[in-house]
Order: sequence, then structure tokens, then C-alpha cells
Amino acid sequence: MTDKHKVLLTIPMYPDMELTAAKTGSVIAELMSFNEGQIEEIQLAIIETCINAFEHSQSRDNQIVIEFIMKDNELEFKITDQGVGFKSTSKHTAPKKNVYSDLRKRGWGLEIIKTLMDEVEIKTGTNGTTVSIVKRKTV
Amino acid sequence: MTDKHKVLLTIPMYPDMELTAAKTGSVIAELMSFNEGQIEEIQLAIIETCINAFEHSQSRDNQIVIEFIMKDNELEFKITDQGVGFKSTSKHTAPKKNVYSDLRKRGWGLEIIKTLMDEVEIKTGTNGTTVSIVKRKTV
Amino acid sequence: MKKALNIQIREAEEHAVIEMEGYLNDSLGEELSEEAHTLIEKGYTKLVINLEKTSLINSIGISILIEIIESLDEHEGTLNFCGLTSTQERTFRMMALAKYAGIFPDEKAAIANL
Amino acid sequence: MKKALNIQIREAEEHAVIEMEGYLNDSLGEELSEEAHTLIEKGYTKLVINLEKTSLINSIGISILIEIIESLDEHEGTLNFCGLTSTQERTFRMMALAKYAGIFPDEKAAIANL
Ligand SMILES: Nc1ncnc2c1ncn2[C@@H]1O[C@H](COP(=O)(O)OP(=O)(O)O)[C@@H](O)[C@H]1O
Ligand SMILES: Nc1ncnc2c1ncn2[C@@H]1O[C@H](COP(=O)(O)OP(=O)(O)O)[C@@H](O)[C@H]1O
Repeated sequence: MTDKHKVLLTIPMYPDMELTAAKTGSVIAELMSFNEGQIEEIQLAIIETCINAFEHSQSRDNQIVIEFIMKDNELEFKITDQGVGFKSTSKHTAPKKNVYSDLRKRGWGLEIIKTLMDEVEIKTGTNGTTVSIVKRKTV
Repeated sequence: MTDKHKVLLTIPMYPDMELTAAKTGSVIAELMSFNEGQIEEIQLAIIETCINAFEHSQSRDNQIVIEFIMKDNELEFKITDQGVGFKSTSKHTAPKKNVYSDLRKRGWGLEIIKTLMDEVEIKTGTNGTTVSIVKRKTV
Repeated sequence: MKKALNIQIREAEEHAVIEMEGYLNDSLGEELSEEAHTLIEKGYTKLVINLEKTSLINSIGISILIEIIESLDEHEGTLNFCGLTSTQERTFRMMALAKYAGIFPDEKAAIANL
Repeated sequence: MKKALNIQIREAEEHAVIEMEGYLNDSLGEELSEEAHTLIEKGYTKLVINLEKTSLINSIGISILIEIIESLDEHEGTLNFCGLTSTQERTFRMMALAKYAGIFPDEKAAIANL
């Protein structure tokens, strides 16, 4: 894989900036001939990952770097912040689904990403977090 | 101006990749409340500048970096390649408009950019070229 | 003014329809929430939210939809959605939203099933 | 197959209309050029190019449009455009394309003025 197939985007942590990332991903996915539904899924995954970084990373430089890697049959995107990382105590579990108050509680972002994408890998530490996501053209 | 208002995009010199840059610019312009016509103009200017870098820069790293700087009333974008720069001999002049054969000849890119945008500045040398463009919300 | 741009309300005898345009995030979600609560205060207990022109919905937007379902439920009302993309429908089902609100292909069906 | 996706041809008695979807760059431009030349070979000298669904046109795309005007001119034909955005029209006028081809708001007017 050469740099020929990489796009790098740096956005500030700023309301609505996740849309810039999502739209950039959308055009790349379109050029790769993903279908409409998959393009929407990719946009959602980018949006949720960026919002998580905005909300939880406490990053000092207030920036997110997104690396898009176009492969023959899949799009990989790595979303990196230089924040404080995931709290080691908060093991992530999917929220319960039965009661409104549970429903309303946040905690759906990662769940949505995992459902819509083919691979999700989180590397996190006190120097920051990288969420690597793979979406394949055919499931 | 802080980094809060900067978006950085690196794309490979690869057919259609100029669309990625144009669409990223388009979302940024939309978030900044540029109108539809202006957004199209910004996209065209990005496309023409990127195509010029693809065609003329002879860049070794095959990359273009685009820096979007969002200001209150204007969008500035700087498009940089690490290529050989403009040929010092070829003073750029607008092509003639009377005869087909002249019409057809290339050489319209910069002309289009200058017509559609408010400011265009070219810094070029043997280490590469940066085209800085400003589009204002109101003329 | 802002409301007029992004949110349309259509009030009928027995029900009301809310239609939004754009990206359903926290800020559009807040506008939506205000509109919905105004309608509930007016006495409407049967609402349709038409998402045809809503291009993207993030998880914060979905939480706000859940809050509206909850408010309606307190008034023994009903909410139906229409105009979802297949991805939106998938997300709504995953988040069990579909248990508490109907999902219909178009506004006509959503209204008929209130 | 590719052609069917991006380019539509509508042949009438006296004229033909070409409509394209998407980004008019070198590759779509080449397809367009082929279609136009096929029509000219068939004897059509009055063509309309409908740009309503053409979202963006780069300078290479415009050069190809100029080549088509030139070919038609050799056959004493006429080309009219329709469906341009105001930015496209501005670019066309700047490049003096408007001197050699008509620009009309819609297909009906473009056909009527061939
Ligand atoms: N970039 C990040 N930096 C630090 N923590 C994160 C990051 N992304 C996610 N997290 C952690 O993962 C948790 C789960 O995220 P998510 O499923 O999106 O739910 P929510 O954002 O609603 O809490 C967050 O509450 C947060 O603790
Ligand atoms: N990024 C670049 N690197 C080197 N030369 C450039 C670059 N951009 C433009 N040029 C020079 O400027 C000239 C004019 O560009 P333009 O007006 O777009 O016309 P065209 O690309 O059709 O030649 C080009 O022919 C080229 O010599």
C-alpha cells in the first residue's frame, strides 16, 4: 500500500466539524463505488467517532486526525485524538434496551459504530486514542 | 486566528481525488453559510488548482496539501505541492478568445480561478508551489 | 426564522406532522424538541416525525427523539416515524426505538396508523 | 454499461439531446465526445447538451465541449446548452463559449432555438 491511496484530514474539535470529516469520507467512499447505504453508514461511523473524541478526549491540541486508507475492497479509516484516553475502569457495555431512562442514557455511539462497520479496533492510552475502522464493500 | 479554524487535507495526486478536496471545501463553505453559487465557485477553484498541481508540478511525493482557514467573513485555502514550480519563462497570459483553435488550447484554469475568487496569490519555486485563494462572503 | 428554515410543522385536526431538513444533531434536535413540546402543550398526542429530508442523524439526535417519545407517552400519545433510510431504520431498531414508536415508509401510512 | 449510467441520448427527427450526470472531467468528457461524434456521423447537425444533472464541469470538460462545437461547425450544425448553473454560465461566457453556442434555461427553449 503506497501513499497513493491515503487521504489525511485534520479537523478542529468544533461543533459540526464532524460533518466535514463525514463528507470527506463520503466522497472517498463514493469514488470507491460503495453503495448509497454503505456511504451513509460510513458517514455515521465517522460522525460518532468524532463526537466521542470531541466529548471525551479532553485533548489539549483540540484536533482530530483522520487517515483514510483506500484498499481494493475496503475503506479503512483511523481517527486519532491526542487526548487522555479511555478511562480504564469504564468497561464499555451496551446499554439496556427495556426502559426509557436506560434508552435515553448515552452510550450508543460505539454500539452504532460496531453494528454498522466490519471491524473496529480501539488503541487508547494516556497519550490519546486511535479508533481504526474497516468497512468492506461486500459483507 | 487559532487552529480552531483550520482544516488540513492531504490528498494523493490521483484522478478524481480533486473531488475529495472540492467536497471538503464545499462542506466547510456550507458550514460558513456561503450561498450555493459561491460554494460551486469554491469547488471549481479547488478542482482547477488541484488539477494544475496534478498536471504540472512533477511532484515526487505525489501529494497535495490543502489548508482551509475559516475566517469571519471569508474562506482562505492554500493548496501546496512539493513540485518543480512554475516555469519562470512561461509568463501566464489569458488565452485569446476569437478562434476555435485558441479556445481549445488549454490555459484556462488560472483564468477561471481568478475570475471566480476574490484573491489569488501564487508562491512558486523549485521546492514547490502554494496557491493561496480567498473567497469572501460578500463582494 | 431559523425554525422556518429547518423545521416544518403541519397541524391537522387530530394529529400533527413535524418535518426537518438537514443534520439531526444536538442543535437541530433542540429545535425539534421545542416544537414537539409546543405541540404536546397544545394538546396534540398523535405526532408524526417525517425524516425524509433529514440526511443524517447522530446518536445525540436519537436521544432527543427518545425524549420526545417519553414525553408523549406521559400524555398517552403516539409517535410514528416515516421517511427513514435503511441505515436509519437499522439504527432505530438496534436502539429499540421501534418498540415505542412506529416506523412507516411514508407520511400517509404513518398518519393512518397513529 | 458505463455509458448507460452517465449519459442519456434522446434522438428526435431533426435534433438530438445529450444529457449527462455527474462530474464533467476528462473521462466523462471522452464518453460525451464519443456520443456526440456518433450522432454527428448519423447525420444529426442540431444538438442540445442538457447540463441539468451535471454537477461540476472542470476546464478539461469545457475544452471537450469546445471540440464538439468545432466538429459541429464543420458540418454547419448548431449546439445549444441548457440547465447550466449561474457559475457554469459565467464560466462559459468568460471562455467565449457563448459566442459559438446558445445557452438556454431549459431543454424546450434550447430545442426551439436550434
Ligand atoms: N476519543 C475518546 N477518548 C476518551 N474516551 C472515549 C473516546 N471515545 C469514547 N470514549 C469512552 O467510551 C465511552 C463510550 O462511548 P459511546 O459508546 O460513544 O457513548 P457516549 O459517548 O454516549 O458515552 C465514552 O463514554 C467514553 O468514556
Ligand atoms: N502547481 C503547479 N506547478 C507548476 N506549474 C504550474 C502549477 N499550476 C500551474 N502551473 C503553470 O501555469 C500554467 C497555467 O495554468 P492553467 O491556467 O491552469 O492552464 P493549463 O493547466 O491548461 O496549462 C500551466 O501551464 C503551468 O505551466
